[in-house]
Amino acid sequence: MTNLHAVAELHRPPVDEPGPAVPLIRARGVSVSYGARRVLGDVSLDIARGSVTALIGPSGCGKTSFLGCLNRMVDLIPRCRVTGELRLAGADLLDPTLDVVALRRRVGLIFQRPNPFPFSIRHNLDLPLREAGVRRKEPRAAAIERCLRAVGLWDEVHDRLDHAAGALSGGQQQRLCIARALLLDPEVLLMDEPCSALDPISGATVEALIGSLKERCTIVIVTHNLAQARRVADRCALFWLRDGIGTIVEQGTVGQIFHAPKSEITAAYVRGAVA
Amino acid sequence: MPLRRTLVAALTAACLFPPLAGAAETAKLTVTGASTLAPLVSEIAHRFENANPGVRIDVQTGGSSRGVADVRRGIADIGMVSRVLKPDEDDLTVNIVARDGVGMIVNTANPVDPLSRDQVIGIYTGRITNWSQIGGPDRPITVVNKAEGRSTLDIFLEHVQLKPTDVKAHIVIGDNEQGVKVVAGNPWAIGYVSIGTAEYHAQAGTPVRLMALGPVVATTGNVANGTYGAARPLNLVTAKPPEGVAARFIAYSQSPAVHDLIHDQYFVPAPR
Amino acid sequence: MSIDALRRRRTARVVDAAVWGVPAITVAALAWLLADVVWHGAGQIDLAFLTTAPRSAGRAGGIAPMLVSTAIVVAIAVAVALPLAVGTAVLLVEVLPPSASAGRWIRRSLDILAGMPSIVFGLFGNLVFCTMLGMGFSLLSGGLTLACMVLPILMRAAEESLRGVPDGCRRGALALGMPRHRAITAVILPCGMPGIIDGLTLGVGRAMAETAALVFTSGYVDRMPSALTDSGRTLAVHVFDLSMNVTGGDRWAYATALVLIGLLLVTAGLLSLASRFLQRKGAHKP
Amino acid sequence: MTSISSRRPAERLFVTGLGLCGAAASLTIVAVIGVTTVEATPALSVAGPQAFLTDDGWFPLSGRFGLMPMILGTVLVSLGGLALAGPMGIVSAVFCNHYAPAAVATAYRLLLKALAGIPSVVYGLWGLVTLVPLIAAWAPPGASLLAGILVLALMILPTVAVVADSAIQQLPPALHRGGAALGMRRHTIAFRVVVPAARSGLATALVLALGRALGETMALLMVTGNLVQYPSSLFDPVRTLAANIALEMAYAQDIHRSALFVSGLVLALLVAAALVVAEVLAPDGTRHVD
Repeated sequence: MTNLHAVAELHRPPVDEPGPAVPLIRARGVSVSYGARRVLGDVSLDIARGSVTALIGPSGCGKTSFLGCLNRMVDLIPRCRVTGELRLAGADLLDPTLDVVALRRRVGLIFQRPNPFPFSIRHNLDLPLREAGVRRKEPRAAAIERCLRAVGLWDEVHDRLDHAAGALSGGQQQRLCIARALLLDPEVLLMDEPCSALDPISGATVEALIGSLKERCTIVIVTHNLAQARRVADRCALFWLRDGIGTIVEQGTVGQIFHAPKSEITAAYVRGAVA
Repeated sequence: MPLRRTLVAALTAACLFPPLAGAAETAKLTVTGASTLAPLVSEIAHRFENANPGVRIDVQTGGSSRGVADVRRGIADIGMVSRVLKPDEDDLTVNIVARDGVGMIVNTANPVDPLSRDQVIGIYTGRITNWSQIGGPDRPITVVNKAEGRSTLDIFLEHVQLKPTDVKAHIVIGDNEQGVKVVAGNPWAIGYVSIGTAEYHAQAGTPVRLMALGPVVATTGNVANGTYGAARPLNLVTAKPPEGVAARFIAYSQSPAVHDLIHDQYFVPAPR
Repeated sequence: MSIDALRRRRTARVVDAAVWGVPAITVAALAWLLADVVWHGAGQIDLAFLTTAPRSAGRAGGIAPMLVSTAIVVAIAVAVALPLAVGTAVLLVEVLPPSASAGRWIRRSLDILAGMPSIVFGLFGNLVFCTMLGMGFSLLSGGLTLACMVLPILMRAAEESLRGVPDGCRRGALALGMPRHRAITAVILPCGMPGIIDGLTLGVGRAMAETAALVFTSGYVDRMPSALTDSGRTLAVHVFDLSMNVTGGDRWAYATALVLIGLLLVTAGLLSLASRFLQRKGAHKP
Repeated sequence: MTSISSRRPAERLFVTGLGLCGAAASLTIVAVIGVTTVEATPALSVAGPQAFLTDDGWFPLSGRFGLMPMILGTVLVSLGGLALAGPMGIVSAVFCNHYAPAAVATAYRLLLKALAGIPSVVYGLWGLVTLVPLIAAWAPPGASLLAGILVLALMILPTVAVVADSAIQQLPPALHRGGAALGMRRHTIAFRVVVPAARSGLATALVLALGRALGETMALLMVTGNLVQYPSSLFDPVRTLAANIALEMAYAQDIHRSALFVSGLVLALLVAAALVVAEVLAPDGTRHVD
């Protein structure tokens, strides 16, 4: 375990440790366009270290695009352009010379559909560790056990680690993917509707897991499920389409958003959904 | 990593079979040319190698014209040519090894026998198109011809005094074996092939019957004694008069010591 | 039951019959062809046939040198063509943007290559490898010529296979902070391996069956090769020679062809086991 | 913004390697066409390129170089073979994935792969000894366009089937389940959902098979009769361009030899034309990350 931490530290570029008042993620006027089409405009948002932030709002208003900026997965989309200011612990995330590989090890991403590789469970988890340079077998095995325990999967799969990951149930697959993302001790974990492709019981298991992960990392979760946002999040940001461009209409603590919304849109959205 | 494994395997193979740099061989001959001759020369070469340790003879095919070209360019020591040399090839030294007669074949189900030269000409120029025109059953004739440039075609055309453009064929073939199989599979086909090949197949029970191309009966015996005219020479050619191992090999190929091999290939040893 | 429903049921029955009919026809045709080969060839095959050198132009003795030459030539072809083909496929699918004209031209050029007759490859190989590069008639020349021939098959199969790899795997690997080249070698290529192996089976089959390209490159010499620079006759060339140039060689041609088919079945079986093994390790399609 | 221009040296090296692979692969065709062109030049300059299209008859020793009948013969045999083997191969792939019990599918797949490895001379012998006499008994001379199409179809069937099978296997099973959930019948799912979804892979299968068909030499040489003429029916003999080369190369010299290389060049043009047609008819749905 200590070994792994050491390795993870090695791969973490030194940054100025921000004071408690400085947010871990700071977005100012972030806009995203695909070619000529602007999908996200003028988003400003602060995310504090150790918090769970829920991005809510109807489909197609740029939540996933914003998430993609945080670990630069948007780079994969041809002709995608991001402008504005976006910082992680002070480091400029939009710097074209940024080492995106190092960034993605600091900022993990969980997809809507569980996407384990079509290998064995062990190989799924071994890969990122070996990628991070953990050569010896024992620390890898230890890290795998630790992370599988963290997602509550250890007892279910420890005797069939060499079986195909694809044979797991949807919920187990998603928890495997979370374990896989946790292996490198990311500072931030991005989750893109992690429960929406799962049945309610699996969804509840994953949701419970999010609560326990709070101590390990900062979480940003996109969800359509307002009840879920209320249960897991500390803060919420409501995305909305304005003139065809997604933006944040309101942000605040869960209490503010759900009980004292300032915007009428928020009020209507929250009320409609609550009712 | 399968890719890496493949590479390792390739490298291992390369180590197991290192290039023959300065190995202990005293002479190597390269013989290229006619595929008709290649099996025979290859067998002669094996026997010659056994009698002369240290000599290695590589036989390659590619056709008579390749044999001529390779000898001229110095790529090959000896060329195999399964036809009479052309006037513009008189720069080469020719050594005949064997002869190969050309005879007509029909299916054994075909009662027409014999065929006169005029009838053959009639069939091959499209004047006679049905066996009933020459005393056979009422069946259309399938005319089998050889591809342009083949030496058996040249011999046949020379014998019947036709130009390539005169022939009206139904099927054009390459090698003798193909001719035999076409006629064996089609009772009303007619073709011409090497006599040795046809004799073998007639004996082996293939339903083909050999007919003379001319007045003399088509047998390898008559080719051997020179009475059967429609035959082609099987030659070994060299750019200069042969010397050393090449000369010895050619002499060996023309000696009685290899007559059994020539018979094995259903050719006829050339008269000395 | 309505007429419509009846008609639909009839369509279903017709289509089902057709789907079973096609493999039935294929199997029948193949059985016919194979039976022909077995009927004529099986009698000649024994252990000595596989372990001794040919005599009397192949009408006695065995085919041991041809077995070795075939294995070496095919191994060289695969060793050269497979990395090139997979590399090109990765370039087309994973690196170049789909709209890139370079990718389209590479694909087109390989498609044209796939349509060249093998005899043209033979003459090309003879000129380039044997003469210009000075390799002479050799297993090396033959292997390299075959590599050119099977390149399009391997590349197309690999490309198609990589395109079939689910995007989830691609993004998953990148989101884990794998550099792109590692995502490709550690995740995407293993995902596409079954399809690549299928292409490899086709390519090896094509290579083992090839005649015209090898007559002019690896050559006709029926001696046991002792070096990569030696000329060596492959099984398919031997089959061709026996059936076309050697009077009375038919049965031996069939016997050699039967061994060749057996060899290919074994290779295909082993490759499909390998593919199955890889899939069992994965056994999942997200 | 794509990672092609990564700053990591390992990745740059990797991409450079891939670029070299692509370059080498596409240079192969340049080299093959180059060599063929050089060899074809004497005939092209002596007779003029148009002679190969307009001359009446193919008598290269008499200076007549008409290739048109052979071009037509090649096209007819290849298209005929593809018209048979294409649908049969695709149906075979569907059969393996959606109809056959697992064991049957495994055996059938192995069989198809064995078909791919039978030397073409064996197909040719079989066609010559078995198929051609059957046709000859019905409509002499037997060696014909039809015999060529049948033998060729059998030869390229495995190429279509194996590649199509790979393509269909890679489709997500959700597709099949989705169709089933909609109450679709098996054949509707197979031919209305699965086949269209796999069309990129199926197109690849057909292109590969067409390539094999156009270039096939030995087997066709033995069964098509090799007569240089415009066929007027399926039972007429034809000669293909590839067979032309194999048939005459052994004895060809000088201009004749060079003219045979023109056949090869024309064949390459034919393949290119076929690809253009294929691209126009079915613009391929190349997918990519996103």
